[in-house]
Amino acid sequence: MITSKKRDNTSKKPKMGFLNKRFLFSLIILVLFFIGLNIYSGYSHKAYGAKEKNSQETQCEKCQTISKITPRTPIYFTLSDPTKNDKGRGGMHSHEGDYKNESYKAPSKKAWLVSGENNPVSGLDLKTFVFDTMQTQKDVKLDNKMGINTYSFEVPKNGYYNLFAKSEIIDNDTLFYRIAKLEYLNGKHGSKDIYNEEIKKEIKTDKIKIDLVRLKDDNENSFFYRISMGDALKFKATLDGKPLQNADLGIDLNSGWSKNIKTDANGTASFVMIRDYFPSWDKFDKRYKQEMLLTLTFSEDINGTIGDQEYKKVNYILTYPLSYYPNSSDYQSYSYGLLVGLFVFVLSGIVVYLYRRRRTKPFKEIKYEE
Amino acid sequence: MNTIHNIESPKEKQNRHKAMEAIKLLNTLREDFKAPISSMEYFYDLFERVHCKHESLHDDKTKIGTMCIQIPSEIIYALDGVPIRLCNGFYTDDEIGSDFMPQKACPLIKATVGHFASGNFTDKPDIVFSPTTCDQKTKAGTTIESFGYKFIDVDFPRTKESEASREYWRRSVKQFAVELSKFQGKKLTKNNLRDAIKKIGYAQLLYHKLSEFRKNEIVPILGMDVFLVTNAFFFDKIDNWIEATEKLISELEIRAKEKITVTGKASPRIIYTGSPPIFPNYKIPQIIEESDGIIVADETCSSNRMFNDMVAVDEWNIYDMMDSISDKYLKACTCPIFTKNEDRIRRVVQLAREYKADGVIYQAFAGCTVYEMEQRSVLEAMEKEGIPILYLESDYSPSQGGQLSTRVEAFIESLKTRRRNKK
Amino acid sequence: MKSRIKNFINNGDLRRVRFWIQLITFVLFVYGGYLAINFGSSFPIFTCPYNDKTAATCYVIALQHQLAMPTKVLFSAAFISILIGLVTFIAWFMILNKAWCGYMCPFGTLQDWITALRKKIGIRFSIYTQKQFDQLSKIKYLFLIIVLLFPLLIGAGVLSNNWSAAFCQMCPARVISPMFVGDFSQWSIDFSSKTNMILTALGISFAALFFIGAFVKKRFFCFFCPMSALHYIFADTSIIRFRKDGSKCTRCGDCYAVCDMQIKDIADDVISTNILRDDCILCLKCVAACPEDDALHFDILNIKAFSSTREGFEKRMNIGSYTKNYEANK
Amino acid sequence: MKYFVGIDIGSTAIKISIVDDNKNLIGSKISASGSMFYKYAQETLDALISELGLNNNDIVYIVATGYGRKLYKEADENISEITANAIGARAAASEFGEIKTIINIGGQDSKAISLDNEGNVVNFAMNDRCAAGTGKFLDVVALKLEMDVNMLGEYHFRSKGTPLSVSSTCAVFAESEIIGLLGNDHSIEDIVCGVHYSIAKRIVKLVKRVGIKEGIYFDGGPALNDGLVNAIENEIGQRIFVPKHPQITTSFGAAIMGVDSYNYENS
Repeated sequence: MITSKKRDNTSKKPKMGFLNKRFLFSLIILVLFFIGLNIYSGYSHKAYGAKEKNSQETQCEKCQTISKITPRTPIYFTLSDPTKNDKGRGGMHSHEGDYKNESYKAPSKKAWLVSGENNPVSGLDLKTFVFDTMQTQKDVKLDNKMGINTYSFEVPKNGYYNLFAKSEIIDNDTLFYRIAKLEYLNGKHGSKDIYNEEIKKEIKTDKIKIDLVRLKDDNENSFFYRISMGDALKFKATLDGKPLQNADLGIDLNSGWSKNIKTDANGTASFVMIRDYFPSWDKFDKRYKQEMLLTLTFSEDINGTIGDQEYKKVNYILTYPLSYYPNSSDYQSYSYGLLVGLFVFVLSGIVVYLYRRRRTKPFKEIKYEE
Repeated sequence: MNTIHNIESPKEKQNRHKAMEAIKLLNTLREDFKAPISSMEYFYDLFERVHCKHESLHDDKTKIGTMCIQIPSEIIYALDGVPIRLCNGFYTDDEIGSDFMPQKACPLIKATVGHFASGNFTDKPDIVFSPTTCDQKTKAGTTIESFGYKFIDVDFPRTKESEASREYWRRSVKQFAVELSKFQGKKLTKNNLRDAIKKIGYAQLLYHKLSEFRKNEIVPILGMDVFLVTNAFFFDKIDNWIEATEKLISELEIRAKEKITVTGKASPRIIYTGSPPIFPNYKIPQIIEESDGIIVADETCSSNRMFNDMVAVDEWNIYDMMDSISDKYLKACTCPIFTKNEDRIRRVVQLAREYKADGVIYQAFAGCTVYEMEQRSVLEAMEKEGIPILYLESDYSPSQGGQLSTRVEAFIESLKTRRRNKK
Repeated sequence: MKSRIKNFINNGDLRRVRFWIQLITFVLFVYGGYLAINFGSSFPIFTCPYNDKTAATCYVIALQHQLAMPTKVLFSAAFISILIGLVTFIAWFMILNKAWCGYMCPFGTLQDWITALRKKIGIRFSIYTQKQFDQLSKIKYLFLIIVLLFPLLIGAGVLSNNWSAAFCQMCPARVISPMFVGDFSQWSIDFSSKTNMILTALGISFAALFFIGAFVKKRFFCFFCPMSALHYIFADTSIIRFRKDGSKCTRCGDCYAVCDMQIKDIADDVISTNILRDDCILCLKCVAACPEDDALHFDILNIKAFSSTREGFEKRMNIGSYTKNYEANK
Repeated sequence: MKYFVGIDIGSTAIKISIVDDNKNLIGSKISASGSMFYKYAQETLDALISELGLNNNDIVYIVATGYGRKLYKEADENISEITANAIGARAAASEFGEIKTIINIGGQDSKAISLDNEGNVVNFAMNDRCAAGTGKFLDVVALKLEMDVNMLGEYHFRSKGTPLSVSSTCAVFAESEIIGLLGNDHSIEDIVCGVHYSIAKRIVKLVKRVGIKEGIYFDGGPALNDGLVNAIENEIGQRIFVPKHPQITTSFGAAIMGVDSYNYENS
């Protein structure tokens, strides 16, 4: 409609326009490339089968060390495969699990039973059961790979899962009532399931006589809760559902620190996590995961029989493994933050103020590049 | 010997001459056209009072003379002054002025200079601001200053598109405001500037309401009457002007309802553009409307360009208001003094489309080089749009009526036949 | 009847309508979490999840997490979920085009409120010169590159995990949004690694700079926001169009005067009909300030939803109401 | 006593004046010229002679001037009305001052004469092609306004509003324009005033062609109309001398010329 034929109108093409078109075009190409690659990798997988790890079974070296463990030594669950030796490196939340299982059934969690220095234990007759987020009992799938038992349980929903393994052995008329307990919190970062009081309820079960429950306080409000150094932890020991007074609770941290405390009148015991991670500041890894083990031991003189054997004394041992991380306040500094913020705030405020104050500049000179 | 009668002084003679020019046009407006509008009487009477009876309107306020509409009148009203636009349409002053100006100079500027030379003002400007727009008007500044007037130049850029000219004009408007407030001894505050913007905005609103009526088939008001109304805005008290225009609009509403028309049955609708028709030099508009054409819209700086674009302000603080005002005066202006002026062509084409015009009449004063130079590009554009256009060159002398009217009549008849063939 | 509705909308007081929309959307998005409102994680505005009561998750953080997967995972089945995220983002975006920034983004609303505060105090706003404008307007694409490229580098193992959500660590919204729910914890520098330290320090200084900038310059941050760059890439997919009829435009520059983002093309470009530029936040103040009928119009599916009218202009500039006090004080 | 006769045979009127030998005016007579102006001229002369109680042989020298000067055979000599007018004006306005510019509005023409210090005609401009700015124009206006021509002066000074200028310069169109003005009930006084000023403007333009010099003399029939005189004075901006009998200046000049030539012949 513009009549001047001679030259194009002054306002040039919108300057970001060319970028917009080319960027969109390249994005589409990228998407097609990915889909194509995806289909191709899917096809190659079906045609040639999943790439097997080197075919012959490698005998797991650590298995030989299964020693006959004495009924006294505490056994406990761990979520990392003891045969692999990568020390608890697991990321904040591992991705492999969620996307690996091709059959798309509910995701499940695997645990191993170990004792002492992370040595796998097998060959014990155990009764294992797991309570899901609604505290209903589910069964535990036991399978054996290279001689190592693995206990896996399904974790369909976010929430707390409590895995128990109970073994009762009578040795020279003392019943060793050993329980390995594991509380697993299934949660994905940023997921939006509702976290309410229901989840925090203590477990009421008659399956096990002795139990040690971690009491959850109110600042635990998301499925992504992690115990960190410096937190005050509170536990409640119960025997046959009733609070267990002055049972002694042993706390051993991998890093070597240990402590024993007694449960008080209504069976609760609490202690403050110590800080035991002091790398130089630039090697600090805020996701450094460490393990700790709580062992609740209590003995009482009750006699009873199991099967045909008699016992006069019961010796309860309950193990409860936990993992903990460095406390965020170790690597986050509020003061520095505010300091930097204030500094920038004041500095830019002054700069803007001066710039606006001296705006009566004469004509801006045009610079020539000599 | 006959009885002794006193002889008129040169001033009185000039006044009488101007009065005779003025009354002649006012009478033709009052008497020679169909259905005269009663509320136009205020404007006829105003012009008669000022130009024939030489009454002064603004004795209480300082009178700020402006040589062109590009001086922001919002700032003048804010500083409690009264803008008097000094463009002049009198042949009498043109003759006086031609002694000071080159023979081929633009008659409007000769008239203005003549007016200053005679110093015979009903409202004598206490100070004159002149934006550096037309060449001749800018150069005339020194001549006018030599007559002993306080004359201040306001720098006005000539390239509209460049960012530098936007900054340059904003800075010179602020400079103008500083000088004016120094002269007036008053401070430019947020409130008085805002009220001034709203007052001028309201006047513009009335103009737009007025021109709405000229869009419909039955045109209730003459083009010349609208020129008179807008010319009155040059010097009249703004409140009186607003009140009179409101009455005019309400009367036009009645006339529109009752389908009273000032035109003939099929009088062609004309867009008038080119050099500004200033009272009383309505020579060509008069010829057009006397030969059964009707001016439905115009693109001239004495009328449409002065009212068309309104100031929009985001935050009502002084800086934002000043920037919006200066942007509006620079960016919206379609004056031919700019290096590139496609805006004017787009405006004329848009007016032709909006007012359903049949043809365009492009009038340039002899000696007004910028309008004469743009004639070629406008004609070319109109041909492309298929809108018939007539180019006329004229000046203030009353004598060449015959030759012009025959050309205009021929053009208007050609429009009528085009319209008939199209039907 | 249709024209009466059109007139009612076109002549409406845009400033008040926009204020209420912004207020409602601000409350909805920042405090939606309390009512367990969740609009998913591909939201086209800065509803920052660091404020855990937010009703939606800003797509920038979701995108960075999704792209941060190991490359082989990324190229495998995982890509489908990234595509789903992108398609949801585009689906959201299509509804309002860039009006998300102008009306819905809580971070934008915050800046408008800071501007309103400045206006009440009576301090003048600052503007960029055209040269500064041209240079600064490229920064948002720089940020967009950070958003897209850095996660891929993490996935490829080039960068360590500390770089995860690199832009979010730098983003002022991360530091400021939680403040609305009383959580000032983000005002801290994460010394766990050099990268995190620098990124979070940058984040805090951007936040401080944000307050100064937003106080003097209208919509200061939106000029550098990668989300607006991301929007602009998909702007053509939207059902919303922002068009200008060059023939009606007199280039009076009113729209440029009121534009918060100082876009010159809105006033000077009389050729292209699609007048949406990358900085535009579609706040429609220009349409409200345009005196020419139908020169600028905001189209939904090619229907003129809101277009400039002279009558509307006069009402909004309350020149029309001048008659009221004119009658009163005559 | 010797008497000398100056006879000015104009297009509309015949003017005769008789002068004694020391050039002062004894008597004058005006009559319509009509088509047989030769016959009327003689009759008027005889009538004037009888009126003054003279007899024919006292008339020793007759000088004829005006359009019909060549056709009036009895004249001893004939001179152009320009020189006659110059001489007549200089003589008539001798006590007023030195006349250097003469404006003469005749019945159908208007002249402007410029003299040097000795009274010789230096420059001369005439408009005889068009009736505008002539006595005829005033007659037409008076006819349209249904009033007597010499009432115009009186109306001129009674005009209170702005004079309504008559734009068309041609008398025929002026007629229709005045009808238009009357139709819109404008006051007659304003119209008359307007007419005077349009004539004055034309005359001033004519005089400017010969150059306006000090001492302006205005004669011819319309000079009786002091409204017109005032209009011209305003336009020129100087006092104008109008003789008591403005119509007979040329014949008076011719008569004086007669005295000089008679003395010259007999000396």
